[in-house]
Parts: sequence; C-alpha cells; structure tokens
Amino acid sequence: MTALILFYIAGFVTLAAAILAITRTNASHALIYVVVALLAIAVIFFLLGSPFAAALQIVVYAGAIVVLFLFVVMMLNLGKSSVDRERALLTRGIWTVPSLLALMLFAVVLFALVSGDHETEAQARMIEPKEVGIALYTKYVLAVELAGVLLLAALVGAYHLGRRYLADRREEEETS
Amino acid sequence: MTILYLILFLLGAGLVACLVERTNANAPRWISLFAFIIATIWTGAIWLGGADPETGFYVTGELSWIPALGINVLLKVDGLSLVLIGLTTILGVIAVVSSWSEINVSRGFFQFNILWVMAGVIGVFCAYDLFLFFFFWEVMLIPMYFLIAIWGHEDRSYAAMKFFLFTQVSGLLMLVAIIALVWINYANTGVITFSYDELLNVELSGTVGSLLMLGFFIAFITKLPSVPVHTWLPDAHTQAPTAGSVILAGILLKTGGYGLIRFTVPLFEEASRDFAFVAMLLGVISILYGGYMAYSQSDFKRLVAYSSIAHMGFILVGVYAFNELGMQGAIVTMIAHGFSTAALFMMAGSLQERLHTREMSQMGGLWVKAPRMGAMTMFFVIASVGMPGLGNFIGEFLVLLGAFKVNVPLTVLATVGIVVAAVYGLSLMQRSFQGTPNAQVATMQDFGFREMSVYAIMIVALVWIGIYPQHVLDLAQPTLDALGIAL
Amino acid sequence: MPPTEHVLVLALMLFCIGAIGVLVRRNIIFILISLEFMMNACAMVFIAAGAKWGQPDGQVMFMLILAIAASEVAVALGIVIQMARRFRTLDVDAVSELRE
Amino acid sequence: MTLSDLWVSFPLVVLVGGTLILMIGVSIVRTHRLALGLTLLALILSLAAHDISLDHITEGGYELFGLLNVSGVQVFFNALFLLGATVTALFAYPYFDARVERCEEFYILLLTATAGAMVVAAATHFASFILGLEILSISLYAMIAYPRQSHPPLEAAAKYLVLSAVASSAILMGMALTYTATGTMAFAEITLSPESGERSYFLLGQALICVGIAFKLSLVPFHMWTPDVYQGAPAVVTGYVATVSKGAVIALLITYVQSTDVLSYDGVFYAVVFVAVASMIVGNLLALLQTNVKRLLAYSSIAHLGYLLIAVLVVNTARPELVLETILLYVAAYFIITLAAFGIVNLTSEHETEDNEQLEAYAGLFWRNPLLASILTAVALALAGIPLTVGFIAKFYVFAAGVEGTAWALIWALLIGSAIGVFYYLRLIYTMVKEVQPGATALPRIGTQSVVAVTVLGLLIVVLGVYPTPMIDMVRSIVQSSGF
Repeated sequence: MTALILFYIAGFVTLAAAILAITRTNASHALIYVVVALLAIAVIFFLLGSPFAAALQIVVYAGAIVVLFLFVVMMLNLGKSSVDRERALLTRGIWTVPSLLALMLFAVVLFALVSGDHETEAQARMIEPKEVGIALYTKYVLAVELAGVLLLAALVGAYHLGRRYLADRREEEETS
Repeated sequence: MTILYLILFLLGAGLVACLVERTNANAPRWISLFAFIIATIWTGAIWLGGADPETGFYVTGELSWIPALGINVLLKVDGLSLVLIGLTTILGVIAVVSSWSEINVSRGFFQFNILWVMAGVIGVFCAYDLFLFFFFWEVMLIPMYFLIAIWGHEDRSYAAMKFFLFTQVSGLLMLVAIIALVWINYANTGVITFSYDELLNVELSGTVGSLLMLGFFIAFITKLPSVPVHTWLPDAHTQAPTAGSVILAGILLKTGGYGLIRFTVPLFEEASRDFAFVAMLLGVISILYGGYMAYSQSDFKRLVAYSSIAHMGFILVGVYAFNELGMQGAIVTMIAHGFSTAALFMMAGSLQERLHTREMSQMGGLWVKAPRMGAMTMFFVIASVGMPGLGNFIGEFLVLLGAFKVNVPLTVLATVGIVVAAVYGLSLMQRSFQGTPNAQVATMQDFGFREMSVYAIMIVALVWIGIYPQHVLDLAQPTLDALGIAL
Repeated sequence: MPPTEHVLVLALMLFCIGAIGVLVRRNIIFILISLEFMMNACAMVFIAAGAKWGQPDGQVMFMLILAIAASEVAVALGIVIQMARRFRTLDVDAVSELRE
Repeated sequence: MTLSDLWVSFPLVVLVGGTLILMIGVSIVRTHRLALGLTLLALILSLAAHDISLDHITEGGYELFGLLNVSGVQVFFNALFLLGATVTALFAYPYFDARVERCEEFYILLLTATAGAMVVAAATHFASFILGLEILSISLYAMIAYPRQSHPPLEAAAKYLVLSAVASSAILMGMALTYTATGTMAFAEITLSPESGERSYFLLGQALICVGIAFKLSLVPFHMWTPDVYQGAPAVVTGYVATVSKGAVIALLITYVQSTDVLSYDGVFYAVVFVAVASMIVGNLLALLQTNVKRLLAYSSIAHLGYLLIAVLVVNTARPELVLETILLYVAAYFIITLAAFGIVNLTSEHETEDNEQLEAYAGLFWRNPLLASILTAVALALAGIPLTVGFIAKFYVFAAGVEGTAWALIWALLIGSAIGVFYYLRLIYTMVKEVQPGATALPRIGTQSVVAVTVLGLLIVVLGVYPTPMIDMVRSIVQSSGF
C-alpha cells in the first residue's frame, strides 16, 4: 500500500515537472525541471523493483544527457543578452517550484527506503542487477555489439557536426 | 519469325537514324524512307508467300520471354493483320515524305520516333499474347508523345499530354482486365498464360464478363475514338506535325478498331452481344456529333480531325452489327480512311507550310494559284465523303448494309451522317480553294513531283479498293471465319 | 509494487506530454526535451512490463533506450550547434526555407 | 556462438570491420580518394561475403542469437542496400569533393548506415529492430547535415531528426505495450490468446508500431516533413534515404507481418488500407503542384510506397509466394529507378553551389545533354509505370497481386493515382524537350564515374523492363528458398 502511495506521488512529480519543463520559455529553467522529472522516474523504477535501472537513470540520463543539454544551452547563449538570463536565473520565484517538487521526491525515496515492504503481483518480482547482466551478455550479446555500432555512428556524426574546421575559424574571424 | 525481324529492323533503323544525324543532317530521312520502302516490299513478299493452308497464318513466330508468367513473344500474321501492316508500312513512306522539308530541328530523333511508332503499331497488329499486345500498345504512345510534344504546333504541350493521358489511363483499365482474365483462367485451369488462343476458352459469368469486356472496350474506343472519350483527338491531330497527324489518323486510330475485332468481340462474345446496342448507339452518336462538329470548324486540320471521329463511328457500328457485312465494312473503312484522311492531313500540312495558317478564313481561291493542290484536295474530299467507286464508299456501304439487318433506326441515323459528311466536305473545299483569292495567297507554290508521287500512291490505293475491294475482303475473310462467330 | 495498469497510465500520460511538446514547441531544444520524455515513457513501460513478467528483458531494453537516447542527443546537439552558429536561432520554423 | 553463426553474420562483420579499418585509415592519412577506395572495398567484400553466408543458410532462414534471421530474402535486400551504398559513394565523391572541407567521415557514416539497414532487414526481435533502425537513422542525420556550411541540409537534418525520433518513440512505445500484453519481444512469439484481457494494450501497441513504420516510410498522413527533408538534403543522401532506409523498413515489414499476422486484425487492416489509399492519392496530387524536382520525387515516392502497400495488404487473400515476389520485384525496381533519379539531380549539380533542382533548370536538357535527358526520361517513364521500363514490370506485379487478392478498391486507387502521376512525369519530360532558353548555359563538365554509374542504372531500367526474366527467376528462387 505504501508503495502505491509513493508511486502516485512520484508519478505526480513526474507529470508536473514534465509539463512545467515543456512550457518554459528559458531552456535552462526547463532543464532543471527535466532533471526533476528524470529523478522522479528513477524513483518509479526503484518502486518497480529495478534498482539497477534506477541507478542508471540517474547516472546516465540525469547525470550525463541533461548535463550535455545544459552545456550546449549555456555555450550557445542565444536570445537576449546573457546577463539578463543570468539575473533571471537567480530570482527566487524560478527556483521555488522545482525545489518543492524535488523535496517531495526526496521524501518519497526516504520513505521507500525506510518502509521497504513491497507487495508483489502474481509473477511480478524484483529483478536483480545480476540477472540483467547475465541476460545482457548471453541472450542480448549481439544487441550490445550493435549498441556499440550505434554509439560509434553517433560519435562520428557528432564529431563532424560539432567540430570547427579551418573554414569555420576563418569565417568567424571575418565576422568578428 | 520474319515478322519479329521486320519489327526489329524498323527499331534498328530508328536507332541508326538517330545516331547518324551528327554526321549528316539529311541522312536520317533517307534512312527512314528506305526503311519503310523495304518494309513495304517485305510485307508484300509475305503476302505473296501466301498463307499456311492449315492454320491460315502467313507467318508466325514464337520466342520465350517471361516463362515465369507464361508470357511469350507470340506473333502471328493473318489476313487482317497483313492488310493493316501493309497500310502501316505504306503510310510510313507517306509520313516520311510528307514531312520531308517540314522538320528542321533534330531530324534524327524525329525519324527515330516515326520508325518506333510504326514498329509498335506493327507489333500491336500481330501480337497473340495479351501481355505482348499491351506492351506494344503502350510503347507506341511514347514516340507519338514526343512527335507531338517536340515538333507540334502552338498548343503542343497540352495536346500531347491529353493524348497520352487518355490512352494511358484507358490502357490501364485494359491491363487490369487482362490480368483479371488471366487469373480467372488460372483459377480454372491452374496455368498462368497470356496466350490469346488459350484465353479464348475462358468461361466467364455474366457480370464478370461484362466488366472485363468494358475494360477492353473503353481502351479501344478511346483510341478509336468514339464519343464520349474522343476529346483528345481534335487537339492531338491539330497540334501534331503533319507526319504525326498522318500516323495518328492513318494508323493509330485503326489499332482501336483492330482491337475490337481481334480481342473484345472474340474474348467476350456473349458480353459483347449484350452490349452491341449501346456500342452501335455510341457509333451513331459519334457519326452525327463528329459531322456536326466538323461542319462548325474554321480550322482546316480540326475539321478533318472531327471528320475522323465521324468515320470511326462507322467502324463501331460495323463491328457491333455482328455480321459479316458489317465487319467487312469496318475493315474496308479502316483501310480507306487511312489513306483518305492521311491525304487530307498532308494537305493541311502543305497549306500550313505555305500560308502559315490553318484558318480557312485566311484561305480562299487557292485553286487558281495551285490547281494541282486543288485537284488533289477535291479528290480526297470526295473520297472521304463516300463517293461510289472509291474505297470509303465500299466500307461505309457495307457497314450500313450490315447494320440494316440488325437495327433499322440506327442505320437510318448513320446514313444521315453520310449526308452531313457531304456538307462539311464540300464546305471545306469551298472555303479553302474556291471563292476570291486572299492577298497573301499570291505567292503560293503548287505541288512538286515529291508531293504528287505520294498522292498518286494514295489515289491508286483508294481506287483499287473502291473498284475491286475483293482483295481486301478476301484477305480479311479467313480472319472473320476464324473468329468462330456465327456472323 | 504498483500495479502495471497504473504505471501504464502514467507512462502514456508522460508520452502524451512529450508528444504535445514536440507538436507545440518550435524551439529545437524544447523539442528535444519533449522527445526525451517520450523515450522515458517508453522505458518506464518496459521496466514495468519486465517486472510484471519477471524477466530481465525489460531492463535490457531500458539500457538500449539509454544508448539510443544518448546517441540521438549527441547528434542532435551537433546539429543544434551548427544551426545556432549559422542562423543565430533555434526556431525550426523561423529557419524554414524549404518549401515551394 | 558457433562457427556457422560467424559465417552467416559475416557480411555484417565485414561491413563493421570495414568501418573500423576506414576509421583507422582516415586517422592516419586523410585522403578523400583513399576513403572512397576503402569504402568501396568494404561494400564489395561484404557483398562477396554473402556468398559464404548463403552456404550456411538453410530453408526458412538461419536464426542468429534469437535476434536476427537471415534468409534468401534478407540476402536479396542486403544486396540492394550494398548496391545503393556503392552508388551513393560513387556519387558522393565528386559532390563533396567540390564543396566540403572534410569528406572522410561521410563514408564512415555511410557504412554504419548500411550496417543498420542490414540489421533492420534481418530483425526478428524488438531489440534488434530498434537498434538497427537507430543505427540507420543516426547515421542519416549526420549524412543529411553533412555539408554543414549551407542552410538547407541543416534544416533538413533537424526536421528529419525530429520526425524520425518521434517515429522511433512511437515504435518503442508500441513495442513496450506489446511486451506488456504478451510477455515476449520475439516477432514469432507475439500472439494474443483470445481470452486475454490485455487486448487493448496489444492493439494499441500494434497501432503505434504501424504508425512508427508509416512515419519511417513517410506514408500519408505521416508524411509532413518528407518533402522538406528530400529537398534540403544533398541529392546523394536523398537518394540513399529514399532507397536504403525505406527498403530496410519494408524488409522488416515483410517479416513482421508474416510472423505476427497483425493484418488479420480488422482495425489494423483497415487503417493500413486507409494509409495506402491516402498515400497513393494525396502523394500524387501534391506532386502535381511541385516545381522542384526533389520535392516532386519525394511526393512520388510517397505514392510509390502506397502502391507497394497493396501487395502487403493482400497477404492474407493472395498466394504468399506472389505477394513476396511482388514486393521484392517492386523494391528492386524502385531502388534502381530512384537511385538513377537522384543520381541525375546530383550529376547536374556537381559543380553548383546549390543543388540543381528547380524544374526549370532541366529545360531543354534533351538538346544540351541527350544522354542524361534520355536516362531521366527513362526514369520518369519508369516511375509512371510505362512499358519498356522496369517500372512497368513492378506495377504489373502489383496489379496482379491486387487482382489475385481481389482488392478492387485498392486497384481503383492505384488506377487513379497512376493517372494523376502521368501528368507530372510527363511535365518533367516535356520540360526537357522544350527549346533551350536563351540564358541557359551548357552543363559543366561532369565526372566520368558518376556518368558511368547513372548510365548503368539507366540501362538497367530499360533492359530489365524489356527482358525481366533473369530478375523474375532470381526473385522466384529466393521466394521458394525462403519458405514464406
């Protein structure tokens, strides 16, 4: 029962953060909500008996992918002058809602860790990271290799698109 | 096999003509001319060679093509095919000569298209495999499209598009009907074959038979053309260059009539009989409508184009009279119309070349300046109107006789069409060659030897058919017998 | 453990929010964020289904989705950087030249 | 992993290995020519490796790790992908050489994209399906945006990315729901027991997967940005997107429909019928309005995939052999025609700054460059399905499959679509035979290798149109061996 309540709270946080994220006008603000939503989803994963997935969700998604986003957004500095943006970032109002949502999440996780009783469905059960690892390197070994090719393609693509060539530098010098 | 070689010969000549233009701009037309002369002699030789007494075919050829689908290159020439192939090769000569000095841009490609159209048409006339037939049926459109689109007159893009679209779409209906027929045969016998002879035996239930028959019928009357799918013809004929009009009116329209006789009627005999009244009615409407429209035209070429619709109405009436007289009449009309209308289109071409107009209001009194042209026009107008002693008369008379046995009121209406023909024919003559000469007509040149020799061929042909039609009738008779229809 | 149906409802709602974002927003960064939500919704269903059937496959699929999302973001951000550098805007419609 | 596993997957291994060697090679010496050479070598070796893998494939295909299944059909598709990639590489060389500073990465992406296509075509499991699809798509984003200094490619890449990612998400969600309902992700095991209470998830999942596939094939009404992508991408890449990426999804569609029998659910079936009819009609109608050759080809390809869907839809009413034969022939014909079409667009713009893609740019091409004009004419006629071209054979087969499956409504749509199609294909031809405008210049000198490639494709269009027997025999033997 407690798990159910926790799930509802996490679910509410997810949806609320997601809605807020996609309705922001400032990309940096939106990304903060994204982090919140992703963390809430990690909680749900945990409640679903997949601690390993929950950990990965935080490390890779919230940790790596969103940071990548943030990095690009900061680097580009589009729109009005960046000073305006910085100032807006610091106002109190912007921060209240994400903080509240995150706080709720924290409470949920805390409660889940303390209570620790999981009711299960007929077949439903907790799946250990070990099991996942075994599946990954037996049944899905080809998929892992293909994922490697996928990352290689992404690497080459991002490298070509992201890097500056001679012509780019020359162009920039001319404009500046 | 010899007929396949004839087709390949024309195709090859087309390629040579196209390629040789770079070295010599005059060579293509000579190549083309000789190719058609050789083809005519070739056809004559086939005729003289006589038919195989057992099968009734002059030549046959079979070659494996797509065995996986039971498709073969199956070519057979019987009397009907031979007559039409002869008409094709002779008109080929005429088309080349008629455009001798008209075409100045890319002559090689022009001759290429003419040769390829003719090769396609010959293929249509002797294909005994439905897939092959459809193949040729569509292939001849492409060079014809180019003839109109490249060397046509002011509205050529529109006219070429309309021509292609009508024939292509109606052709697709036929393709669906062909495939459905083949697959019905497959369901019955377990064999996929496109062979005409095999498919003649397919048993069809009433509705299915009617639907498939309509698929073929619509394709053929579009080409013929008959009301209500005739609207491409006035545009295409008017805009095409002279050789294009000659080929269109002389030969391409005949493939529609041929298709009706060879495919629609035998393959779907029962359905066709049920449909005969509608078809004859369409024919009569075409006759009257074509005549009426022809009379109200001011453009020389357009007038002749509409008159073609009227003449083609006779073919529809003749075929669907379902008796020997009607069919024979239709065939003779096809041949005679081929010559007489081709001649009139050539005349229009010659006039346009000299006067740079096709408007009859700009003409008048030409006879004085160009008596030979006048005489020729007079002859072919009269032939076209149906003067006894000339080919068209025989054809239309036989058609009317045949139709009379079946449906008297329609026959009467068709006969009215002949009277209308006389009216517009003579009006054409009067408006262009009689009356007071126009100022710009003063410098007009009369026909020279080249033109006169071509007209001579056509006059001989028409008189021959008119006085002694038995040759054509004899040639076509075995075909009609072989159709196995109680005529 | 929460019932699968409830997780599905939540995931579908998240998926729809993402889809709405893709449709409504014109700034490519926001479109990408919305796409991330859609992907996450998928991942959530896989995890729930894996738990429901007691199989590790659901989590394996989640990891594959992680790889996919990471690669897409990498290339997408590369395109974003180029767009920003060339057109000084991230609005997909504002840069639109491709039409009749 | 056994030795025969390795042999069967050898073409894929060669391709991926080739990618790595190419990467190493590029990192040592950055020469465009070397990159092209290594790419062609990898592609050809991979094609040759199929010969080895064929020896190990038994009737009905060879199962690899439960994720892939390789049979004659897959080998056929792979051969087409490799052909497409080879042609693309040949066209890309002069095109990028003239306008991009660093060209080598393009070939790496080309190889990974082709590997992705091969995975998609052979997929029998959701995991391999989505991975292959993503390898393909991600490579394509970068390939489309490759000439990053110009505007249209970047915009096209951004649009394609969004479009494709939405499609992927839809497919993923569909997979997840299907997995929830059935507890399996292998195509062959996906069935719904009739008493199951999870029918709604299952159907929603299948519907989402269908929507995703329709996105990837850019069928109406999921075609919104396709013309923009086609127009903005460099012509070489457009040709690749139009052929290989769509071919891969079609191959997958065959396996998927066959093993899950999803079309036997009425709702799914009629939805696909709607999509097919809409694609045929709307695709052709919108193509009428285009004055840009790339956009015209985009709409035309939408329509062509609608035609192809007819064959897929009659899978339960016509003989399966005929259905498969039709699809394979149609895809082969479509590959040849489309590659030739974009090849010509590419050829005529090799030395321009922007792609030479306005219809008016082709005015009088017949008199300026008869060879290219003749090939483009063959292409237009083939797309219109006129005899003498391989396009007719393909359309003939679709008609035959439709007639055998008694899908009369679809045949009517095909007839109407073809009729509309004739208009704009003819307009293209007419543009080429128009008189040369006074301002029009002769075409610049163009690279020999691209001309040869385009000429070979043009000859294939005509030769296979006149004498299709070798192609039909080959396809038929593949169909028989695959045990469809």
